[in-house]
Amino acid sequence: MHIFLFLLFGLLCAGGAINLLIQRKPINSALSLIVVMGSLALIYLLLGAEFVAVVQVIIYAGAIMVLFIFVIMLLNAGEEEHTKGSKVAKIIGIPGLITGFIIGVSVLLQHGPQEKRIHIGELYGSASDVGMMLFTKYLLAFELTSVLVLIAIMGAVVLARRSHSS
Amino acid sequence: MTIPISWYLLLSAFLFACGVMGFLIKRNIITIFMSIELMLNGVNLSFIAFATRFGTLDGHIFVFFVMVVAAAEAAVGLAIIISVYRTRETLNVDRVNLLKL
Amino acid sequence: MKLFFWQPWLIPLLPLVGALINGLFGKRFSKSVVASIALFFTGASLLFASVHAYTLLHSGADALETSYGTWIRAGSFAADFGIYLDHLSLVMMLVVTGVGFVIHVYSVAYMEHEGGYYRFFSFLNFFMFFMLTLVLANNYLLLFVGWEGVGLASYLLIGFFFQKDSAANAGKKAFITNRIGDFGFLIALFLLIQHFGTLRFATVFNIASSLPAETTAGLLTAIGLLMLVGACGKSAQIPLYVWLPDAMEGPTPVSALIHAATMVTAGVYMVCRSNAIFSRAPLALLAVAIIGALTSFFAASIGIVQTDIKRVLAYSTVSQLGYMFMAAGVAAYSASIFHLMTHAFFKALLFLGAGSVIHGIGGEQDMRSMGGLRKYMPWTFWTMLIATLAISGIPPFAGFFSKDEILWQAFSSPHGSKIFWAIGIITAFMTSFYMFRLIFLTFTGEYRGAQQDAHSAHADHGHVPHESPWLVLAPLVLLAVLSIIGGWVGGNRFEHFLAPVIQKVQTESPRLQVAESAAIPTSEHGEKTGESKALETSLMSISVLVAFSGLGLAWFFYVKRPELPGKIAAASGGLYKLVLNKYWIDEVYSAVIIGPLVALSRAFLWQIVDQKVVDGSINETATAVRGVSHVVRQQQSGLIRSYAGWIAAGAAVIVAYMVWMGTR
Amino acid sequence: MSVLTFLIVAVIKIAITLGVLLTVVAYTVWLERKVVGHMQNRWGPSRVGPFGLLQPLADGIKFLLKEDLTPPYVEKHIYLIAPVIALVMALTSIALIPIGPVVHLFGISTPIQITGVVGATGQPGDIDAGLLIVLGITSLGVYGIALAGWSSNSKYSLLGSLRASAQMISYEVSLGLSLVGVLLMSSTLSLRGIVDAQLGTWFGFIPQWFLFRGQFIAFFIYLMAAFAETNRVPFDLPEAETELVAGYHTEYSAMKFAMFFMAEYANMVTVACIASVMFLGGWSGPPMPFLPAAVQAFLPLIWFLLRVFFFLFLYIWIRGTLPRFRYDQLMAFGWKFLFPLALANVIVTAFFVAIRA
Repeated sequence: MHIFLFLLFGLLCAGGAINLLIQRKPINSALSLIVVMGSLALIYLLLGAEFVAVVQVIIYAGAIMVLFIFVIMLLNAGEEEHTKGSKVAKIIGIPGLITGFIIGVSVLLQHGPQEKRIHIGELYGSASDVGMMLFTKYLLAFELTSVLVLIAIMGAVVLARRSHSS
Repeated sequence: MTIPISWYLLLSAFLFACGVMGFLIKRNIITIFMSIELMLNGVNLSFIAFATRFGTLDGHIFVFFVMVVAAAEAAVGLAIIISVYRTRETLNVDRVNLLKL
Repeated sequence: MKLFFWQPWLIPLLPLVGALINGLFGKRFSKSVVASIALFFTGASLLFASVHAYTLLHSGADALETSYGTWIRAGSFAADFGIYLDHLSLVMMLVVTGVGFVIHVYSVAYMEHEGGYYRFFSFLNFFMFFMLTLVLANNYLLLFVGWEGVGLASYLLIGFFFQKDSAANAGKKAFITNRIGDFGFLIALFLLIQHFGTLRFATVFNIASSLPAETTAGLLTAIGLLMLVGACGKSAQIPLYVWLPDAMEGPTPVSALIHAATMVTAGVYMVCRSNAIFSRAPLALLAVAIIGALTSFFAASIGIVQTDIKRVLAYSTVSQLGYMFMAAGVAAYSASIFHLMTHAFFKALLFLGAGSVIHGIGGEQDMRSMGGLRKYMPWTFWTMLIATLAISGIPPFAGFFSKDEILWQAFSSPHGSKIFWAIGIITAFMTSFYMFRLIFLTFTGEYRGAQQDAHSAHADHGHVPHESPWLVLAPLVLLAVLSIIGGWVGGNRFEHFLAPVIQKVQTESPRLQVAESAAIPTSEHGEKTGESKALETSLMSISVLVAFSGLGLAWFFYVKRPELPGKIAAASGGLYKLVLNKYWIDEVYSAVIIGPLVALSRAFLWQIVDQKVVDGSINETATAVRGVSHVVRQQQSGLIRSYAGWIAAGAAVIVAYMVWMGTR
Repeated sequence: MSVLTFLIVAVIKIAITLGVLLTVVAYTVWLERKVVGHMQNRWGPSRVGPFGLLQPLADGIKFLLKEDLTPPYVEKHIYLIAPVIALVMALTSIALIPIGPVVHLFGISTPIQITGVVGATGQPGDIDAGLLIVLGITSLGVYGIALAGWSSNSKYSLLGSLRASAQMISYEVSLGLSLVGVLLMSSTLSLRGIVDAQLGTWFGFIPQWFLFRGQFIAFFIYLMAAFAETNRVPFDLPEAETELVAGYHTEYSAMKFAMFFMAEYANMVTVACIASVMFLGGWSGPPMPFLPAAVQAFLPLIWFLLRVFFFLFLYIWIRGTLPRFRYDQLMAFGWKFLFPLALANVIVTAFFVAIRA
């Protein structure tokens, strides 16, 4: 059951990621990303991270991606045009990426953690547990993050505002 | 039937690689931005997987922070994209190479 | 007297403050404010100098040394900011501040109509600062600072009328010639540091006098000779005297202050200050004496035929400086300093008087265009006459005493020789002759400037010679008084006064044995024996006689038979031409040193070293940078995807490296 | 309970819930037309069946039989998938709502809740983060509207969906925050747990609903935000017919339009359910021992439906009463009034909870 669910959502996830790359229209890419995020939420559930899974849906799928789609709609982003652009990305970047990926995967397959087996339904990381940790051990980081978000809000407002002079 | 953690990590690596690839091959600035989110998600998955592997919740906390940062980044980034589009009238990163508005 | 402002460092610092105020803000001040500031700080400096002189004399101490902390510390070597006040620096200090103040007063009126009034006073104060630093320094390094500083001030002031090419060139010439001397001086300082480990006067002299002469003679001789090179540069001795006559391009007060009274005597001061070294290096001492004697003779001979009033005085200065060197060279340091002092009075007076003359007749400097000025400017005439009498060595004026002392010492000193005495007497004769030639040409007879003015463009301005304002005359009168009474302290008393400064050489080092010196029984200080007294008196009468004969000859040539000099000049032909053209020294230098140097510089330094090596390397560097930039610039394409590509590749490299490190 | 029975029970529950829900949706439409009609001094539907009761059926048949138009210039895949997303998300969220306590039928005990199970102790269990999941699913509902507007390739649709997206994102913040007070007081995210926290009465007749325990401001905020979330009057800007024809579903017709229609009303029902659970004590009600046992078993269901009906009536009532907001007023109201108010409510509630604890 577990392997079935993992394969189902994992393949959905991978398919979504690949589709994101293949699609020419940003809106399709965005939808693929939503699929990736949704299936990731379910994979989190498989891993027992209940609260994170829900938050993944609410924040990523429900807020961030809506924002993306909103912007795509606002700017009426049509089909991607093909420009020559950078040779570096093709000549160096893609081989480098593939090399790095292959190295990483081979290392993971050889030395990755194999021993720990998890079982479906073993839920931990409930809201209260995560909350306790967040407000004790990581309190400073949490407060700093709140400052970051505040600055981001102000930044976004300033950036997106039309200047009155023009 | 259970599966080892390294499978999750492989998926995470794959998502991350897809994100990087998207950054390399996509022209639309919004799509590139989405590739970044994809990378972040890949990393999040590895966090959760390791949290499960070690039986601690710290990984979950990190995922929270990543999400918050991603949200902040999305807000600012999309605002930048909007203002770039206003001045340049394009979303193609290859045409936005002056490194200024 | 422990008050803060009684510290001796205020003496040099006060003029610096004045210089800074005038230099930085003077442009906005009116001329009277500028002059007041300059006068105030110079006067204050004079006041402090007097107070400190008084303090020192009444304390009974030989010297007061005050250190104000370390200036430079490098390994075991250390140099202090320190003031060394003994009788020698006291004399110098008083001469510098006194004459300096007087000349400041003079300049107030004299420079009235020149541009850059504030600049002039700022530079002048600046000079005072460095000169006092030089004089009051307690170590050679600080002395060197003052040494270079006065050189700088001199350069600035010679080139004061920098829009005139000749002035700017004269400034450069002075500066560069001085560099040659400084080069020697610096090497002397290096030798001192290397062998003595310090530059502090007291320590150096103690070490020098405590070491056995045999072991150090060579070293001290080398140091002495190198110092002599420096002194030659600064004090315009052969072969480096060429800059001083050209330095007359500067304003006349500058010539009076810097190029007659104070700065050029720095070399003399330095040699006298280093008497502990020179006295143990007879060869160096002999070199000093020979150079001094030669210089005095040559310069005097050139002075005879010069027609420019300031150039005559300039060569006279060179000649008198040679006198001082000769005195120092025969180990008669006190006589040297004595002459330095009196010379400061009458030579400053002569220059100021010449300035007054030039001022009075509207900028003319050629004596052939003067004449008969006595009735137009009587004050100037009388004061200049006093100075001329003083320089000619006619009693009872100041110059007589000092010059006589030098001649006597040249004759009688164990380091002396009759040859020096003979040269001295001939020079004295020539001095008397050309000085009275100057007086007669300038002040007697008929005014010859008018007819020249008649066909010049600005004749209508009516350059009728007129007396200078009282602010110009007052310094003349003051200096005239000093020129009269300045020598009355007498050579012996002066020698006593300076005795603590002059170290006695006890060793019977192998000195240059002059046969006659043994025959003359002298005691180096104290009462002269009756026999030597008689000898001295007879020598004295000879020199007076010589002075008067020079006077008489000048009168004969230029008053009685004014047509005669031209005939003699025509008759002597080549010799006259040689002397008139200053022995072609400038031309010789130009051909022997400057010409090859320029050629070498042009051919090698410029066309190869500068153009090929320096410029080439710079250009090649630029080309290389541009080439590299051209490559690197491609990276900053602004294409985000290129950046991402590099990042991805770099990340792959790092991952590979870490995996490799992990598996190793 | 075996897996097979679990599955059978789940399927039965899903079927019943779906049926009931769709019926409720259909008759809400009827109710709305009727009530608004009476408010506007006319009859409303009255021809089809008694009191027009068969009108929804007729409407349904009409939707099914109409020609299913697909305009040629639309983004076809997205155009087709958008109403599906909208309806699926609207229907899914109802699965987590606990409608009643445990029932015992045919020897099987099961809570009246699709995602609920009876644990080993016999106590009904619930998903721990139930409320969050509901919020997450409803937040996904916005995609249906946004994509519909985008894919229609029409300016009315685009503007409508832009408005809808912005509005829903904005009000979702206030909606979530208004619930935090309740969560603080009940200290659980489980919906069943929240209902359990509201059982009991003061003085025997005042129920201990969170509405009466200081959360009335939160309730007000929730109500406002819920109206905006479901695009109802006075916040129905996305489909303001005078400006945008029909907003995001201008280009939809027949069954695809019906799906949006149903999604909207299903969302209304879901929101009403959540309000009942969060503020009005869910299915709790006064005990009625005089009724037969069979009826008593369904009493909680009735109480719950009464509350939902109350909310639905409130929707209709307000629709018949209030005019539409202007768009900038809507945004200003959401961000400058509701959001700070909700924040203040959270802070004050947290303060009191901390004092009590």
